[in-house]
Amino acid sequence: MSQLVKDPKEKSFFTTLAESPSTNEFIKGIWKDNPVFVQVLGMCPVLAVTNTAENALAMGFATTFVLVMSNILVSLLRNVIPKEVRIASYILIIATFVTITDYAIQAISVDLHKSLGAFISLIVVNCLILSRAEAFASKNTFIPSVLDALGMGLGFVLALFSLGALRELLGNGSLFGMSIFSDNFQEWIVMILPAGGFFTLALWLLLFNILKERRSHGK
Amino acid sequence: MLNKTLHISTSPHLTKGITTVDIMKNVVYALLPVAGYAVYAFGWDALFLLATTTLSAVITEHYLCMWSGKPTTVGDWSAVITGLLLGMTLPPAFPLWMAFLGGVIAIGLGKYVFGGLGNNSFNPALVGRAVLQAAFPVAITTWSAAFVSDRFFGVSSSLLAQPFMKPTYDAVSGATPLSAFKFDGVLTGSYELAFGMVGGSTGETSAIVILAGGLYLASRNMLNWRIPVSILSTVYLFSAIFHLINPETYPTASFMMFSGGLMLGAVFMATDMVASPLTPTGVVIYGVLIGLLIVIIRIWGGLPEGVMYAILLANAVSPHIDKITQNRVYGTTKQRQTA
Amino acid sequence: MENESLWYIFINASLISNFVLAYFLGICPFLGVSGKLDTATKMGGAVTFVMLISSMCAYGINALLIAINAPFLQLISYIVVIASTVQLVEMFVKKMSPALFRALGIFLPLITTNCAILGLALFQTNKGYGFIESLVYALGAGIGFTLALVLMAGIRQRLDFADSPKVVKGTVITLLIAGILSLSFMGFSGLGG
Amino acid sequence: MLEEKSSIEVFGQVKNTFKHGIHPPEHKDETNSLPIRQFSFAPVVTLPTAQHLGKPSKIIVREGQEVLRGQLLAEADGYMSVPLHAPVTGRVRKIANVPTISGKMVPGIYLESLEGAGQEVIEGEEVSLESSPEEILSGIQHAGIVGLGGAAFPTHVKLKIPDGKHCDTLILNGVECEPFLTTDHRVMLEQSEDIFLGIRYVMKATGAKNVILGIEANKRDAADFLKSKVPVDLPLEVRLVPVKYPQGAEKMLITSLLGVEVPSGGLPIDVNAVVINIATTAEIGRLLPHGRGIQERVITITGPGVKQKGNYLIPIGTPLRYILEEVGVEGTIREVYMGGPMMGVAVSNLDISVTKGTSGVVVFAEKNVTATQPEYPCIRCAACVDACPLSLNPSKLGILAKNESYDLMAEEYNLMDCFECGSCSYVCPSHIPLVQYFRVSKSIVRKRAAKKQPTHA
Repeated sequence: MSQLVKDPKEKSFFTTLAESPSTNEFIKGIWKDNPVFVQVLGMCPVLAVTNTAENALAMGFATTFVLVMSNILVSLLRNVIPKEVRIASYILIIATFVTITDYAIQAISVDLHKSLGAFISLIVVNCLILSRAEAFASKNTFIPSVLDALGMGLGFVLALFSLGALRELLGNGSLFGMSIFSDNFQEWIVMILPAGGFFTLALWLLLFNILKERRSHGK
Repeated sequence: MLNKTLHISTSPHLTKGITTVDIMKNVVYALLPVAGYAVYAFGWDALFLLATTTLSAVITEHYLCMWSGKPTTVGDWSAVITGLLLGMTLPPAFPLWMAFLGGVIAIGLGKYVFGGLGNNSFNPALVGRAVLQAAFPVAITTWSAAFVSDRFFGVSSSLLAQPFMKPTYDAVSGATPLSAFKFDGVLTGSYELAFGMVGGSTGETSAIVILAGGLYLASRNMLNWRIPVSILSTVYLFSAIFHLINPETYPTASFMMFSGGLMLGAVFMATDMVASPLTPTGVVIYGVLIGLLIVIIRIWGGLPEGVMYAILLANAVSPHIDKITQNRVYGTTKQRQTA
Repeated sequence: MENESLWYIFINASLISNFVLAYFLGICPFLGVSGKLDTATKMGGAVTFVMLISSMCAYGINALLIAINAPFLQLISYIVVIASTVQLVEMFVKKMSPALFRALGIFLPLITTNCAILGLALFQTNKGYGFIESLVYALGAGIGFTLALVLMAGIRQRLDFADSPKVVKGTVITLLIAGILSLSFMGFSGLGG
Repeated sequence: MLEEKSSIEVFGQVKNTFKHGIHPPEHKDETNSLPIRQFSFAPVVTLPTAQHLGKPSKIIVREGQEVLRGQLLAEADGYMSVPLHAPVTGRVRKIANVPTISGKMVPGIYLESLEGAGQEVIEGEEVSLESSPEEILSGIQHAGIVGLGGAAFPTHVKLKIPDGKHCDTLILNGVECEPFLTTDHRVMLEQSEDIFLGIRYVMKATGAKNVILGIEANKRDAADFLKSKVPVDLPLEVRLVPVKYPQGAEKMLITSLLGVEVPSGGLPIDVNAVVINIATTAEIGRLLPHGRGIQERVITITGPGVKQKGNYLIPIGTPLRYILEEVGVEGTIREVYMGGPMMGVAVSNLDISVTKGTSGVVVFAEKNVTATQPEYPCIRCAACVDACPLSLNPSKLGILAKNESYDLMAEEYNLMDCFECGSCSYVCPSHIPLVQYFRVSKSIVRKRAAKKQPTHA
């Protein structure tokens, strides 16, 4: 992964942005430490709700919301929470925000809530959120924690969207519910089935691996 | 002439003389009559379909080898088998572009990612077929009738559907004996089944031709006869028992034996050496497992046919079967149980 | 859904709607500990065990929450209960059977963040299962999880010695195999109905 | 055709066989009817001091010394060693390193035969049947006798019953399951008196009460002949066993004749049996009454590359080049094996001489050898699993060997039980050199074990 930064061309693109450390906190989650494609975290929602682009985005933003909020709270309370019960407290904080999100989504769109089902509640056990709380927010101040959460969340959204879009496009011939191809397009039903989730994620990871391979060869 | 440098090899200096390529070629020979009968029954449709899947499998194998910088393994003939078998599991009027895709998936997903010949955990043709089944459930269950009079005067329109487009079907389409039984309660006669006078996948229609191919391979020791024998006897036994208990609900044993993909699956698919267990006890357990799963899925499942799923599931179990059925090593007292 | 037979609940949880292969629950341990058969079996056992216990707890809590009319506390109390159950089970097993603890020890803490456990509690509540039904559902889910894990372990152990391409090694091939297994499990659809 | 024949035999005698095994073409018809003939003396014989398993013998002659046929050239160096006797009457030309089949040069003697010398064998001190078991064993050692079947294990060590064990059954190995070889067959037909006498010596030495001679069913004539000749007071039972490779392996023969298995890692004596090769028995009967040392042995010179195939009585130390010049070869020779084609070793150099363990020389000419087949991946056809006489899993072992998991092979897949019979490689359609893998793996495992445990001796 580090080759990406060392690569001279990439560097020129990143240099200006990466001047300040806080920009880096934000950027790393999107590409270098992408929670899904690089860290392979939070797989359940990645696979379960990415059968359409809309679900994927909704799930992504819901997760990002919980991620940002819990990071904020954890970074603010990091000196208050006793070390022994910190994990339990993090889980409580996360569970609270997930419950809020759950009710909020129900209020915004019942259909969406239905199609995401129990997976909204399952954000609680998304290892991404707990790992950011423990690994970053508990050791950093407010601003970097927010940036880190936003970056990771955005990276998560991007990953979910790239899966959801591909699966919906092939599996249903549409994007956000709008038909893209001609009426006669033959849907690949497998893509919106569970197996399609496994295959699509594998495909994206494979692409990442091939890219990595190419770059390390090119060096 | 005693001064020439001698050739050094390690013992044993004799080999039986049968090569892996010989085995693969002979499987192809055994499949050719099945393919021929399919063309006879379904006309040009079957010919184009089988040619497409075979070509697609071979091309995929070749390009994947090139892509990973290895010498091409097309020469071992295993891709031809995969292609032919895949074609035989598809309906005769299956759109060619889907069939081509199936060949790519069979070799790419079913074989290449596992490390090529000798490493595939599942039967590659069935992996291809399973993906196609899940992707295009309508196309793969739209059957055309066998021995249609104009089968040698052109091809079905669905066959030539444009890539990525839905096929349009000619008026005539036949149900398979299994789906006719499952959904309409109609029982097809044994004679029609044995000689493939029925609708169904391209290669599965005539049990006799398939059995002949199996016998040929078994006689040349290129096919483990224990597998088809244990599958078929399990299916026979259980369906006979159920038929005895309640002849109204459950079909006769011979109907179960000769309908659907059972013969093709038992003789040519389940016997894929790479994906089946090694030990003599292991293959029997494997066969019985497949037979049981077929009966369970056909009788109680939501699908009319379960051969493909049964074999794929048994493939997944076969490493474990191997593990618990290791031969007792000479001079040791207990069965070796490897962790 | 009162007319679901126990048999159907079991088949559905273990095979048709397998937690791993159809609901993607417990993917992290599925990817993580499916490399060796030995650990896979133990992990499966531990998960099944915890599922049974937390299913009982969840049933009780749900009844309580409905009684005091505070369903919004559902998620929070579930996660707290599961986390503490795992802790209790860990301590209990350590006391009662050191051998079992040695076998399951390192897996128990991991289970806290296993979404299959929370998923099970949520699903059984959503489906409105009674006590016995919940237990059968938990047993089926646990066995289904173990089955998926064990099948994957067998295949992956064979792959250790295979010449699979470098770019697919690791997570990619595991996901691909999971996909194929998921397709194979589709054969069970409609069973037990 | 051959397979059919043997399967009928198997059918008639279902019980007296071992599991699995293979049926390679026998190629014995070319030589099994040819009587043993004395081979001429080579002008120079080369005698390595390491012709047996164990410590090489110690040379006691000096360069230029004249020796008589049968005279001691080198004496045993310890218990796991046997002496070496002069195979011809002649003069020690040189004491120097000589080439051996393993490719190593070992200390040895170049012995020039004297033309016109009488070549009578000198006699030593008789070891009578009345001697004690220890005296017989020592007589066997002094005669320089080793297992003539191929392993060249010192016979007196093999016949020594360890303390706390006892021998019920003496098994004579007249199986000769290697294709092409017919020496034991001819010995059984021509040296029955030596064999019977040898049996008496060995019975005395081991204390065995029963003697079973196992003969493969393709040598029925030898079995019938010996049956008709057995002296009334000799408790010898001659039994036919099915034609199947590797029937001649000690463990397999015990299972076929006694119906028991030698425990993994154990020896025949663990099932109260001792196995000895039939030609070795004949040699004991021939040499001990005269106190002589071994100076020649019966060797089958055969293979499609040989003109005058046959069973010859050849002085130990005769160079292969001399032998092949005498019998004549067809065209250009390409491969020469010492021993049979299944377990024998390919020869790189015709200056190597035949030793006490050489049971046959098989020659293939250029035109008889098909091009080496490329290796394919293992397709798990299970042919090897069905062939392995020890019920090992060669397929799995081969995959593990390729991945260098040697410890796993030894601990969980019984690698060390493999005795390299070659059945798995013979049947493998993918031409995976399984036996070669196992040979290498075994030596690595042995080295690792030796490193772990500092030597006790």
